[in-house]
Amino acid sequence: MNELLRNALALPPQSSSIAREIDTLHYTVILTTIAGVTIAALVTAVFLIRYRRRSAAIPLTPRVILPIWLEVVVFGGLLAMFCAWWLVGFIQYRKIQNPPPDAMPIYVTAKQWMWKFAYPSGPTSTDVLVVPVGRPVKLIMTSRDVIHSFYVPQFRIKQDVVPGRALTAWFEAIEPGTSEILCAEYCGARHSLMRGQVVALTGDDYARWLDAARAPLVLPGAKGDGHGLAERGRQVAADRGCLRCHSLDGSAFIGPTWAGVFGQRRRTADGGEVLIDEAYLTQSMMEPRAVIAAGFPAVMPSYQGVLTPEETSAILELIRSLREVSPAQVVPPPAVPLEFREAPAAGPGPGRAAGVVPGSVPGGAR
Amino acid sequence: MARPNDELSDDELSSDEHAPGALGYVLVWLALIVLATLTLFASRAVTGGWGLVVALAIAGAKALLVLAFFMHLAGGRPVHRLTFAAAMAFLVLLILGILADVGTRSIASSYVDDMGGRP
Amino acid sequence: MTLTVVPPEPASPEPPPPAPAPPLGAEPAAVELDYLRAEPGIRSWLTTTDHKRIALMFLVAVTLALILGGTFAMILRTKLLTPGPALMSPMTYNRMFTLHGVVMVFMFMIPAIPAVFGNFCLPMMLGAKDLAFPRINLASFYVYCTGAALTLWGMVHGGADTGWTFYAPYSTVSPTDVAPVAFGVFVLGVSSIMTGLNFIATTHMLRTRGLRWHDMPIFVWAIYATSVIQVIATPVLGLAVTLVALDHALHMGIFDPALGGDPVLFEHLFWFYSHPAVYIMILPAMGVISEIVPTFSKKHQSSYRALAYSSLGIAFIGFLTWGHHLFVAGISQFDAGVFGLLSMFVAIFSAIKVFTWISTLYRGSITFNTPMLYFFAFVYLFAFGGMTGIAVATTSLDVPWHDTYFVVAHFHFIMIGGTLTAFLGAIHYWFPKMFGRMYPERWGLVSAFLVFAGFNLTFVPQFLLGNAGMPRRYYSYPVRFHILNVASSLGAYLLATALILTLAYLLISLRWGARAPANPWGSRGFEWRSPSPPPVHNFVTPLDPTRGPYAYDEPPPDEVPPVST
Amino acid sequence: MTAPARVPAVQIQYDSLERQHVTARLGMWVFLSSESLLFAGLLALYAAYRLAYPVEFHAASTHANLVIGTVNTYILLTSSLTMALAIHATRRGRRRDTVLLLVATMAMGLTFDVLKAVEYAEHLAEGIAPGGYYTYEGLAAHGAVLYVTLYYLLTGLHALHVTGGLVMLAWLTVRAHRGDFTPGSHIALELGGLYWHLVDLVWIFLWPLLYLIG
Ligand code: HEA
Ligand code: HEA
Ligand code: HEC
Ligand code: CUA
Ligand SMILES: [Cu+2]
Repeated sequence: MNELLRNALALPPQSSSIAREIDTLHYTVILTTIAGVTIAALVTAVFLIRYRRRSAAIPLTPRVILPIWLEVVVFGGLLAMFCAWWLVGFIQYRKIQNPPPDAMPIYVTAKQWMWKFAYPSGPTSTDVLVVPVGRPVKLIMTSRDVIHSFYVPQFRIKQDVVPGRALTAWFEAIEPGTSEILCAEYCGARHSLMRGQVVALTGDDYARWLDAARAPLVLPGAKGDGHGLAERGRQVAADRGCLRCHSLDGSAFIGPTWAGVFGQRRRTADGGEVLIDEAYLTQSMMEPRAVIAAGFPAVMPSYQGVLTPEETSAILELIRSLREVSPAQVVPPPAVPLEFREAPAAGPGPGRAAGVVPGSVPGGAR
Repeated sequence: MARPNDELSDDELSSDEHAPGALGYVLVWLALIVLATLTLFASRAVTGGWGLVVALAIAGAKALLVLAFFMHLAGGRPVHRLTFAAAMAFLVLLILGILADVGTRSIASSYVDDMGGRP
Repeated sequence: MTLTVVPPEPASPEPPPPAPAPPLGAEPAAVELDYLRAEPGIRSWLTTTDHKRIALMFLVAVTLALILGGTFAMILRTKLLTPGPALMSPMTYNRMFTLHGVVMVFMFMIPAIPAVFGNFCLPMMLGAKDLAFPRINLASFYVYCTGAALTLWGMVHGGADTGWTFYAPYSTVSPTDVAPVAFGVFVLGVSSIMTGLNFIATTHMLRTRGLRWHDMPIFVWAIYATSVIQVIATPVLGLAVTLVALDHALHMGIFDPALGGDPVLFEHLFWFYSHPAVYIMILPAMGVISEIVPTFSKKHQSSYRALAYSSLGIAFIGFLTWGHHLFVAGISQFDAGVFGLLSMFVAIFSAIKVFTWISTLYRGSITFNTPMLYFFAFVYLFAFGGMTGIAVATTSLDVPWHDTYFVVAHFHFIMIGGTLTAFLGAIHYWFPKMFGRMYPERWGLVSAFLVFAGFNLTFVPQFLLGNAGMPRRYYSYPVRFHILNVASSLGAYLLATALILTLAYLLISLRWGARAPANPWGSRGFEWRSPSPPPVHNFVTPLDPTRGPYAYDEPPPDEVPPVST
Repeated sequence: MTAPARVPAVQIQYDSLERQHVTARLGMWVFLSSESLLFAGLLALYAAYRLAYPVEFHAASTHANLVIGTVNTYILLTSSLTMALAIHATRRGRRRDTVLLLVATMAMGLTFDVLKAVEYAEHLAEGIAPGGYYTYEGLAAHGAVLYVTLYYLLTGLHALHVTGGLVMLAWLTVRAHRGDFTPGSHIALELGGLYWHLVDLVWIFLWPLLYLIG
């Protein structure tokens, strides 16, 4: 029954743990709609035929007043049905919106027109999200420019990705295989090409993939814009005098080092803690006084209006690229952000390579 | 709903609405000035969340005075009161609808909290 | 193509009156010329304050807007025949759907029924000689033209690509020229407010002696409720688009996250207007249907009060549901729950209307003219479109559906299946009154059927596309969506053909149609108690409202010439 | 509005001049309702951002010029009085008083605008400018700049209304001087008064919201 209806309604496969129940509600609502509307249309048709004028003259027609109890029953009943749908829907919605506590976090950064994923254990990837089957995954998403929307039809999830906010979505893939990621909020010229893939792997494969991903980062780096941008960031940092106070090698000068800080938590002077991410770093550049790192003087000038957006992002990329550098190591050249690129295979969009994952066969081959 | 037009009394049709008269206007004005001054002091005396409540309450009182007497809502046709009240109701609704959202989630910059849990 | 002009079935067999003579049904005392011929010359038209003439000018304007928006739609559909790049660049496509949305919503749909048929009929239905503020009425037409011109200029001058929703922050950084289009929308909004204001004042103050609120035709209630929304909600839209334009031009940054702003607040402001705005589009259409049904079934409305008050109910509750466009936009779950629940309530009022029309047919004496076929299409398409609205208002279901073709299909079902259908119904229904000519009934029925068929072929596949996961505003799409897209495009061509056919025979019958009697449908409606076309001041003898507009259980009032023997 | 000519004529659709005037008044109220919703959007933004940034809003509001703000409040309140009295004078048939009171109202409106301009100039000189133009160093931009932008938008929109009101008052003054308004028929003056009071009404709320954040 489920399969029949799913195919009749052209719904994609149910690849996440919540898909099935959402579809069940979907069937209920749509079938009721079709039935209700068909009945309404049929009744109309029957009346149109049954009460058509048979004489040339216009007869007087009776004034029919509907009994009030009938109206109350019909509309009360309808309202009750709608409210029941709302109730079920809202319970499901809460479920879709609130990730289970043990979900594995993955960080998603959307920008025109690509998806970047960062894993807790270090690796990053573009447009290809690799997840383990049977384990809830929580996506913590933000955007670098405009609003995008993370949509995986097979998982029945969608969440707008809003700049300046970290919104979450979660899912649990129930079988190995790939599913398409689509951007569902209009975001500019290449909105329709902002697609990607989720690759769900079984536990073993996932572990193997992780190992491979964590291994020394020696992938054909020339493509990623991270490298060039990070280089540029180094230039900017020197030109703008950042390096007078900040180091790239882990040593503390006047200000904190930039090495190995990205993704860490920073203790603040007022006793709190913040996560060092793009937004915090940007804020530190534009309004250094908003949050003061513990143990450092509040001396850094604001670079609002001084750094161009392009320079700002170059520095961000530089600091990101230094995430792997442990504060003890001294490393030029900077680590290249990991990007898995192999045979472009069935690319999700022209011009951009789809990732294929080392150590596994994506596409539900098992 | 307003009453059907044919029930409009001659009184309502006369262009002279029930106006307070010159002395009345001056008294209303005095009250407005007093209230304005009161706001000024209240803003010093009452701070925190209540400050806003007091300020808005006084502003509301002043607005009512202006509406009722300067703008003749007090003696005018009920439909005028209804019209403006409806507008105010929707104004409040807009604000409430947005606050119901913003007040129960985090807005732009406070999002760092949400990012918790990252290793 | 040979066009046979068929006299309407229930039309009176009397010979049409000679050309310039006083129109049929006029008392001998009336030597007044009808409003079309009263003062000839372009100038007298352009400076007229006669609500009927202004209505006609609006009719021309919105028809042009419909053709323009329809042309964009055809271009969109032609592009979508191919999954990959074709025909135009992505940016051109993006501008195209934006302008399609903007033109259709702000230049066609919102003024369509109120400014044309509301303008024409409201004073007549109240027994008034004109609207309360005729000059504001004329001004609203010129403001409309200014806004339209601005929008069109912005279109030529680069064209916005933000979608009709202008979401920040994209709209504030878009490489295209957003400001003129946004400002054009603002000006169009001013026109809409002026129209609404006029209708409210007219309804309150210019009902003819003895016409009480509960004797007014349902259409007036619908227009009145619409006007309330127009007056209350439109300023908020004006403000929201102005902020976007300011931001685009001057970087005001009120929604800019870099400055601490929150883009979702723009969405709140936009939908505070635009959700009620969808009721600006549908309420007048419901009003039209509420006139057509009793006329052609010769029966009193089953429940006058239910129809009248449900319009107000939709207008008011409609203000409380805007958040249902934001379920996945990042609003709080609390807000989503509240707005989701309230959306369910607004549906009840629509359901009340649908069931009331259907039950009005019961034991009627029905003739099946073109407007009736449109009514049938309306019931089916609106109910389906509305129920899919309920489906997307069900919070969890909207998560996969949001911003997919399912939503596109939902609103085209209501806006074309509902409003455009009612607009076409209205134009056929009031054509004799407005122009004093009959349209060809047979052609009317055929093209109404084609519209219905073409429409279903266009938009039913889009529901399936949405289910399958095709997002909207997609220039290129994965190949697995190909077949359904081709079906939809073919349907669109059929729909366009049917509409062009409609336009063609209507234009032809303007000149060559049979002369229309005062009341070809045998309606009891007030506007039919005056000659066709009406004299400048609407009625030859003052309207006597004692016999109501739906009193089909009583013998007809005397003014109406006897119809069909 | 349906501006009556010198000799007020009843338009064709009305049965009496009285009804025409009552209708005009209703129309004006509908217009004022619509107008106040224009401010609603900005007020809603204000509410949302103030809820999100209470501290920043407080800090930023201390930079507003309370003296000018307060003086302007008294000025507008008083101009409302003179406007009301001007209509009262017309009702009593005192044409000269009407003109004088209208001129006084205009003078106060003008003073309001001038003071506002002074205030703007002061802020701009300091770098307290809206949005991306904000360069003031004494106050971290984040959050505070939203207050500043809203300050400009709200007071700017209001000042536009004051200015529009002034144009309208000038026209009314000319007509009053010409003697267009009689005790029994002065609808244009009345509507103008309503509009002017609305401008006052808006300021009554803007003042505590922008200048007096406790
Ligand atoms: C005229 C226009 C119009 C109308 C009247 C409606 C009416 C409704 N709309 Fe629609 N809507 C739009 C135009 C309209 N809409 C547009 C343009 C968009 C997209 C905007 C964009 O993003 O670009 C949209 C989007 C939209 C969304 C957002 C989807 C998304 O983006 O994710 C939602 C969500 O709740 C929604 C809900 C509703 C509801 C609940 C109604 C209700 O009012 C419907 C009520 C009617 C009925 C319920 C039918 C009557 C019922 C019956 C006859 C009973 C049938 C019988 C049985 C079942 C027994 N609409
Ligand atoms: C009133 C509203 C309205 C109307 C009538 C239409 C009509 C049509 N629309 Fe549109 N549409 C919208 C409102 C409307 N649309 C909106 C708001 C959007 C969202 C935009 C956005 O994303 O921002 C949209 C988006 C939209 C899309 C999605 C684009 C995308 O997301 O990529 C598509 C795709 O198929 C589409 C198709 C059509 C088609 C085929 C028609 C056809 O029905 C058109 C047929 C009409 C004609 C061909 C004109 C012929 C007319 C005459 C000859 C005149 C007859 C006149 C008389 C008889 C008086 N529309
Ligand atoms: C005068 C010294 C000085 C200069 C020059 C300087 N900074 Fe800083 N910076 C500091 C100090 C001190 C801190 C820590 C206190 C704080 O958080 O404000 C800091 C903190 C930061 C942080 C937050 C880092 C963290 O880990 O918390 C960033 C990012 C940053 N600076 C970027 C820059 C950039 C980019 C430039 C140049 C364009 C720059 N700084 C120039 C002194 C300086
Ligand atoms: Cu990103 Cu659309
Ligand atoms: Cu809606």
